[in-house]
Amino acid sequence: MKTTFRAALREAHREALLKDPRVLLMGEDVGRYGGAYAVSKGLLEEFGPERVRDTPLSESGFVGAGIGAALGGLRPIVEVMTVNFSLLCADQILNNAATLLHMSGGQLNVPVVIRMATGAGRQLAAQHSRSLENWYAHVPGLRVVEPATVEDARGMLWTALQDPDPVLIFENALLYNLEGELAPDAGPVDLDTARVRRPGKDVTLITYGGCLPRALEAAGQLATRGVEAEVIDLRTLRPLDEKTFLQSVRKTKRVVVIDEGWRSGSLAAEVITRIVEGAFYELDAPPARVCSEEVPIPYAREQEQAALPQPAKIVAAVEALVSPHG
Amino acid sequence: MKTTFRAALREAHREALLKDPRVLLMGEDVGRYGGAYAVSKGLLEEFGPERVRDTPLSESGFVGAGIGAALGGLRPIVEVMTVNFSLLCADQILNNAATLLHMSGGQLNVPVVIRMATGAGRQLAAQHSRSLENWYAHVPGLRVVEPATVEDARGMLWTALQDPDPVLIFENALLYNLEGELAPDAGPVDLDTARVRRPGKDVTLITYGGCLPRALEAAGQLATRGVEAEVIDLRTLRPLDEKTFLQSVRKTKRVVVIDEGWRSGSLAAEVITRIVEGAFYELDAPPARVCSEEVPIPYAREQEQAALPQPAKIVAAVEALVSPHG
Amino acid sequence: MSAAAREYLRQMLRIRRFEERCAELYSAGKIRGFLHLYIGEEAIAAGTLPCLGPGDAVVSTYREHGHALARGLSMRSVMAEMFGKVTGCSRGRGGSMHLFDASRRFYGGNAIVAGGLPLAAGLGLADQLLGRKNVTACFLGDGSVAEGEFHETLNLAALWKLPVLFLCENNRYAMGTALERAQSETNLSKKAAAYRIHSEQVDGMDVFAVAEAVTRAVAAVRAAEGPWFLELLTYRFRAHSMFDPELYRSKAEVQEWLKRDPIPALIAAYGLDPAPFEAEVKAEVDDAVAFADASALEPVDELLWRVTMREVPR
Amino acid sequence: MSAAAREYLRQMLRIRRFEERCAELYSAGKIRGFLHLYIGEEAIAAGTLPCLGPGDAVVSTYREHGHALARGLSMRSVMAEMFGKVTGCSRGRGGSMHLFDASRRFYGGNAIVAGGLPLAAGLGLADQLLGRKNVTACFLGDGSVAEGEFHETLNLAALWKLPVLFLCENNRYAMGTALERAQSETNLSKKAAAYRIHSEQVDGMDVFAVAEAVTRAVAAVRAAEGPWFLELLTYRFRAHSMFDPELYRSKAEVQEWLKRDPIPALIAAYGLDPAPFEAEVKAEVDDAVAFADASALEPVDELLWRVTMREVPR
Ligand SMILES: Cc1ncc(C[n+]2csc(CCOP(=O)(O)OP(=O)(O)O)c2C)c(N)n1
Ligand SMILES: Cc1ncc(C[n+]2csc(CCOP(=O)(O)OP(=O)(O)O)c2C)c(N)n1
Ligand SMILES: [Mg+2]
Ligand SMILES: [Mg+2]
Repeated sequence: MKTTFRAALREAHREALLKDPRVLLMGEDVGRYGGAYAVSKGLLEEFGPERVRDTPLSESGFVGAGIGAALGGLRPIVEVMTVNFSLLCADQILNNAATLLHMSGGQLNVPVVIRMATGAGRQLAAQHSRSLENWYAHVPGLRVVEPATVEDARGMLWTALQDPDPVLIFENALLYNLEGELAPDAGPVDLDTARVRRPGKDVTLITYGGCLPRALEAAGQLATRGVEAEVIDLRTLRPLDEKTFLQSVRKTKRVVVIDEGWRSGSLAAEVITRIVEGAFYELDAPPARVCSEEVPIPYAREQEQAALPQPAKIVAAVEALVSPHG
Repeated sequence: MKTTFRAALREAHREALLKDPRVLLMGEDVGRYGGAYAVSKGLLEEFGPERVRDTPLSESGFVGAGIGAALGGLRPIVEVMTVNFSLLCADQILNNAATLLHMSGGQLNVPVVIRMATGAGRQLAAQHSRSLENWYAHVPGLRVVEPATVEDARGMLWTALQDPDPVLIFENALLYNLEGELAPDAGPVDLDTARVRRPGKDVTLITYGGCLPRALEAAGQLATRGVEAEVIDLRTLRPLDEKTFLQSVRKTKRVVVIDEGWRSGSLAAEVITRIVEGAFYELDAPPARVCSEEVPIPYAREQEQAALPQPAKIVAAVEALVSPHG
Repeated sequence: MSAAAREYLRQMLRIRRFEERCAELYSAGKIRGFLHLYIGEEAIAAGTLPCLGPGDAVVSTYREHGHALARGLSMRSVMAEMFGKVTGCSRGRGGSMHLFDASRRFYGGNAIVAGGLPLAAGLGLADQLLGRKNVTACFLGDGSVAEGEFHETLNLAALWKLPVLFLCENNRYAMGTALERAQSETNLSKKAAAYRIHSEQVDGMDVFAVAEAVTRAVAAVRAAEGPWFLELLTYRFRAHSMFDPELYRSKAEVQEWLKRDPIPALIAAYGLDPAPFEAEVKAEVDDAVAFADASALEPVDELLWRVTMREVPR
Repeated sequence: MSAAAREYLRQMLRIRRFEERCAELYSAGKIRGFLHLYIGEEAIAAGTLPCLGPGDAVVSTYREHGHALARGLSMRSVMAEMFGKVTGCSRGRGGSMHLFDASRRFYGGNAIVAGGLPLAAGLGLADQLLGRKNVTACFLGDGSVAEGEFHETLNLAALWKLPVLFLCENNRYAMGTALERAQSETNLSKKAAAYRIHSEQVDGMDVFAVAEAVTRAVAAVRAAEGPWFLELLTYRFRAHSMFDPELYRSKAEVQEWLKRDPIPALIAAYGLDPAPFEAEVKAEVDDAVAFADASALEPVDELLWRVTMREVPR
């Protein structure tokens, strides 16, 4: 069955609201407006305003309330419209959601799911184009996941809701219109493992979220030049499934990490560090990365595209690796 | 002349307030209380409540006001009591301070200095023990510095105030009581370069802030075992002075990065990635890191100490590197 | 009075026709990103900005075309900005939501709801401490009133008696969220009063009422009486942005408000003939579009220019 | 009445003597980190907590020893927590600022000023949606009123009619910042009223006045009338924390307030003999210290236990 990433997400929400009476969806404009990205369209009508709950523009207030509601026995899905606005509730996510369990000596777990759109590419300019997954992936106590396929869009939410700990789900806004096949019985997916999205033997491309299609496109181009790239989708950004990517790198001996975050301090840096910690002597070339340029993402299309990781840059990075160094 | 890190900071504030009438210091309890860490003690009495300005507990409000005041022609020093509370003003720092210059097409620069205490080690528990330098060091548009010596505590502020861009100064709270020699004519220092704090030839230890004393202690212990460690103090966390540390690593061929941030996604990961990008073929062993354990820092002393980088861990990491692998 | 009326009409028409053209250009793919139209709310910009002097500062939101034009940014530079051209008022880096003009003390163009408010307090603080008798006019939407940054800024401004004039454009919706579903107290002027800020409700569909209230407010703020807060009651006739299917309000409600459109109301009240203004405005819009179209893009190799003032060795 | 008075006296003395011992133990190096004493404010905890039932929830601040003890956490577990022992109510991980007890719905212990408020709204929301007639009592300081999280939470609570009772302990200072230098409106109950929340000022030095007001408030909140806000006027007799040289207030001011110490006041008003209580409390404190001293530390190899519930392979 063909569907879209958005529809798969919506279906996941429906399933959750149907199956578990403790689930509610809350956030800015998730109800009457239908969701800023139309993910929750129709859910208010189906489940009513108590369970599909519009909030005022109060990111700390309603994210903190979601955390409190989780403490109180609900299973809230809190939508923060975009990662950009999550800066306004970073305190609640770190100081409460991520911290309460350990700090209370193991008494208070926080089964909240916080979703947010992320990424650039739609000419929304600097304040609406951030990718701060690495910030949250740095924080002990959180699980951070990012679907890049229709199947994961469909399956990650339910698994996240079963998690006794806070789970952040990032959704790259460029993917909402992505089309893909979905098995009619598609259901929950695990949140523990990375996945090989294209097998290959010459170089490993490691990525996640909105960069997966670009990595796959680069892999396609590379194939025509005789380079077989293995493409890995991290899926879970914290904790990282280093086993899967180390295994690939041990085979290919070369790796490029693709990450929409700004280069310095990117998640790519962590992945590369894990690789040198785990497979240094097996590498034939230094790990490379293709990240966003270190600039507030500009509005003008050409500038924006120049700032972001692109297939051409990925191909160039791979070619620099596979040609002998010197 | 012997002085403390705290007194050096205070003297730097005095100098700034004396020399430039556009400078003001604002923040929670910087005035009548004398500063949460007593850095600004006496300044209210000397400079009056307009220029040494207590603020309400409104981190977004007064940090944003500092940014606006910088736009309006002042040179504000904004003290956010600790990095932990900076989560409440992350929006202002990223979306305004770091972004306005580029997004306005180069029209609006923001010469604000934002200071905050950072780090653990005083049994203040999870919510008061964070080290989030890496978060801010990730952000284009910001300069991020961290003094680790009395000389830098004295000299960084004035240089930061001359910077036309926003500068974040992190102060590891364990260092406030550090004693050191200060030249009577000590003045501004550059914010561009890392410094070799101890020369050596066998291994490079790269660190900053509160971990510098621990790295130096480890280097001392290593020396008794015949290992000469070169210790580098990054000083500026954004932009990184990779020239200095690459030069050292090219010489020693081995490196351990010590960073109080949690391991995954640490600043250490960025430094290691720069090293493999720049000096991969010159390394004799995989770069290593000693970071904080991935846990909200606990209150109990033994647990807290176990969570943090310690000289013993640094020594162990170096010994694992210098003994032949395999 | 009728000279003033004519000038208000001209300004409102400039904004209206400019934005109508923007909507077309959006559909044509010339303008991208988010585009928030001010249509219906023009009386506020037209009535407010002329009350400010050149030394005064303006802080705005992402729905700021009207504020920018009425502040004196050229239509060319604003249109070029939306086309993403280097001749745009932000070099094409900001787009519709981020119009800036340092020379006119127009500080943008902030797309974080309430994110500009603390800046306004700081601009006011700088004027206060530097002894400049300027006013900072800070626009905000009804939705922003729920944000913590609203609260922190209003308290600061009142506590420090900052010369800031808060102009709350209450168009009754924040995206799809009606005021009464966002605020426990829907009289927003009362909220400001809780900070001991002088506050009033004003008919934002009546350009003379706006001008009258703002004139008094600016005088009081300039006289160092501390901040003022005006709640300007208005309505947006169009969707929130170009993506909004408007599921959250009825056509009838919109029709009711359309009857209060400030432009025909002004024409009728003063018996004005809009034709010459329409012609003048059309020419200006045409010219702005032609200018924007003909302008160059910022060279891609300038992408990293002015991320910081100090050039960083890479 | 005098049975109640005796019980209040006992509770206030427990808190007072416990904290006095804590201060000694801090100087002795047995307790570390930040230690914020509640001395002077005991009438609030003693008057409030008995009004709550076991199903009700409590959200507190870092100045929460009194709340914890009055909520029924054992003195042993609280003292052991401050000693950093595994027998502490948070396993020694939280210390003075982070006391938790899930079995008593005591949700801590939050050291971010105003950081607990949104949690209280959420706990109330859970009770409301799950049809449980519980009340969430949320303590906050006067300083927290300036934070954005205060504003966002009060609006949410009022808008959604959440069963939350806000208990603002107005001790006139936030660290060294006097209320009038932090708030443009120093009558904090008025601020709550601006959200259409029923609010009152209460003499926080009079344990009976506290109990009376809280009883009414809890009944109203439980009856689903929506949130209430009580501003409890009080004073802290000691420094903000153990590091505070108290430069910001005069000895005379402190002396004035000491005259209103709730403990002697209660003793005088009801002609009580504190001696038996003192003896009982001293024994309890001694026992708690002995217990804490004798307790084990959490084993260091449990450092990473329960960072998450799911054990993560490392
Ligand atoms: C902090 C933040 N949260 C959410 C958004 C998304 N958003 C953009 S505009 C808007 C509505 C704002 O409403 P209002 O303040 O009334 O202004 P109006 O659009 O009506 O002019 C929202 C929710 C945002 N930009 N920033
Ligand atoms: C967000 C935040 N900012 C600053 C601090 C530092 N701080 C700790 S307690 C305190 C004063 C709080 O005063 P108040 O709310 O009146 O409570 P009180 O201490 O008087 O009980 C401050 C500023 C903090 N913990 N959290
Ligand atoms: Mg609105
Ligand atoms: Mg107080």
